[in-house]
Amino acid sequence: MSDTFQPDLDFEAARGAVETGEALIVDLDGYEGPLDLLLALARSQKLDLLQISIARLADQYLAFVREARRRRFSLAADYLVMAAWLAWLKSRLLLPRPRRGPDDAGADELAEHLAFRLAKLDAMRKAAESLLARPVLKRDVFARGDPEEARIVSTTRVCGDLYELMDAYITQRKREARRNYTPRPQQAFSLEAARERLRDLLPELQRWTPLTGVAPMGAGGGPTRASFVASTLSASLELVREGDLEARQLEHFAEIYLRRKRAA
Amino acid sequence: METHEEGETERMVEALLFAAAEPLSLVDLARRLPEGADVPAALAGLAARYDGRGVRLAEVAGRWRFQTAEDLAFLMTDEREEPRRLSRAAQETLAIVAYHQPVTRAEIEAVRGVQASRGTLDMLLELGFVRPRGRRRTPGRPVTYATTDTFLEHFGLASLADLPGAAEMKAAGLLDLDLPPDFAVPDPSAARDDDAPLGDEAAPEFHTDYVGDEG
Amino acid sequence: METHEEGETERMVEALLFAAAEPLSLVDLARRLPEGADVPAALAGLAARYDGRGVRLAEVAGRWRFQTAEDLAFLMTDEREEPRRLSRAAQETLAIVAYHQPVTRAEIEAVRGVQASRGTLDMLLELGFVRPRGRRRTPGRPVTYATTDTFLEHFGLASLADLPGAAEMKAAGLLDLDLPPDFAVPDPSAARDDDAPLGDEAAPEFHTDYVGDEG
Repeated sequence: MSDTFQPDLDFEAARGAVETGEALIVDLDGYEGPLDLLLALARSQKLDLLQISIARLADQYLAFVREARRRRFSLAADYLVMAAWLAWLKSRLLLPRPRRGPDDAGADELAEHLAFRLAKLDAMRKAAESLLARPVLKRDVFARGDPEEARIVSTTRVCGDLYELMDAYITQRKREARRNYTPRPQQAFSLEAARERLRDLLPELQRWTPLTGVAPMGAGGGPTRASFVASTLSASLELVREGDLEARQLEHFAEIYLRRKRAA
Repeated sequence: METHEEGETERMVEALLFAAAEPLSLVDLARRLPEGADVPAALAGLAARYDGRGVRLAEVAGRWRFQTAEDLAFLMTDEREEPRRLSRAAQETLAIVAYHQPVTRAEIEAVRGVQASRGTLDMLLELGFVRPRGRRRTPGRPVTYATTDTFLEHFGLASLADLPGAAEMKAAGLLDLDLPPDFAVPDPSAARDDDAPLGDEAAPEFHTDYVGDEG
Repeated sequence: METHEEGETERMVEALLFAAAEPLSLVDLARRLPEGADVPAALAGLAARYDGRGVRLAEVAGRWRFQTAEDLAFLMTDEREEPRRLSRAAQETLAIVAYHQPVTRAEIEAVRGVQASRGTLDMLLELGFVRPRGRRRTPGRPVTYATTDTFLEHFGLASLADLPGAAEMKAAGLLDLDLPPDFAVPDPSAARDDDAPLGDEAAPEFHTDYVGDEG
């Protein structure tokens, strides 16, 4: 539809509306967008929104926009887009009806749609009013102020709350994003040290001894226990290869046992 | 004449509802009562008994509670909580969600004709009146929103069918979300979903003799 | 025969006592009622009206309140099945499982920045929101967790694809601008399924790293 937009506003029409004595209060702060403004104008024209004259509504709107411009109010782009569209629509409404192509929506139809859309917004506005006019809990009606100690509560309520779930999730992700990592350099138990230590321990490994018992426990600042175990394992495998040690494991994930290889 | 059992069931329901901290469903009540108790009959009896009293029986969100009579609201100064004021945008958004649910953000914006400002929907979510409900099975799979039981309880509605004026609006076609395909009012907020027509595109029938809801 | 005024005063006293957070004295009631109201008469009327009902009017230390009839006290001891509200920790853990599934305990802890207490995940498992799903094909073969159908039902979701994503979080005002630009919320419905099924311990695939992740 964009090719049908007229770049210039139809100010003649606007002037006409002003001359017909439409009272205009130009206060854009009060309106939430062009549709809201149109609704206010339409309401001043007729109570039944489906009966309003769209051509006249277009005049009123254009006059409003023109007045706003004259007073150098800055108008948001969507007000101007609406103005251009209404000017175009009005010109189409006034023209003798051209032969319509199959894809060409008639101007009358568009005008009806606009009226319908205004009626829809109006309906929602009234719905909001009638909702707020209902007896509201803790404003108009009040539940028991002092329920029994042994709480009688509903058990059929769904307490899962997606919003809370989203909130819980995002709170953590934010925390995670803000967390400052100061990774401490990993201290590893070097293979050399492990070998040396294991060689020193060899005389004591007369019986099958669990690897976890052979590896240093690790405490305080030094290498982690995992590092001690891993390096001790690697060192023990090297000693096995060199023929000084035997290793055995009964099944996967089971404890590994080490024993000094007996002289042949 | 009611039987002894009926009278006893009514007393028990009365006691439970007085003691409850929140509205109770039929299932909640039945679970606490002797087997075979006719809970609906007891509720009907209580509703009649409390009719016109200072306290009355109300159905909200499919559950039952006693509440003070509306005409005595003026007495309740100590209990009244100043409700968080809803902005006009929030009120309208709430109404649109209530009457059109499930509804997407884009659809809310289409009815209001403006982009939803940040803070409008979140406030309703935070107040617990509105919840994300699912996703529309359309391109982009936008999230849909619906109202909660808290909403119904707050506004004293037994169910969504009791929304004021809903039947009339529906009959007038005012609750249809499907805009006709040739509907071309420029809509800045429509940029984001310009090629995702929702649902069926049958053009609504327009009658110029609609009875306006004010006339 | 009571007069209209007497009837009205009785209604007001009924409403006030019902909504009050604590028992009210004659003075309390008189202060909140229209001037000249006969409070003692209204209390006497109410006491008679509630005589034999499931609730009765009781005087406690010179103050008045409604309370459950003595013979129905047994109804009030029923405390089973309180809706369990999830603790914040459980809520957070559940959220991570939901968005990052399948996820290991270590990965949950990495996001939360704290050690997941054993109890939190156990509680979610017990509530049926979370289930063990498989084993990650990494050293140590840690168990991965995922959400259940119960979770979906409880939160009113048709499928995992209906979990609100980053766009909806943003719309709900939950995402700030100060998050890193590469911030993303995973789509659990698109998660790759390359975990080993649970209970295939018989087929060892690892020979080099069976020392496990002690420490």
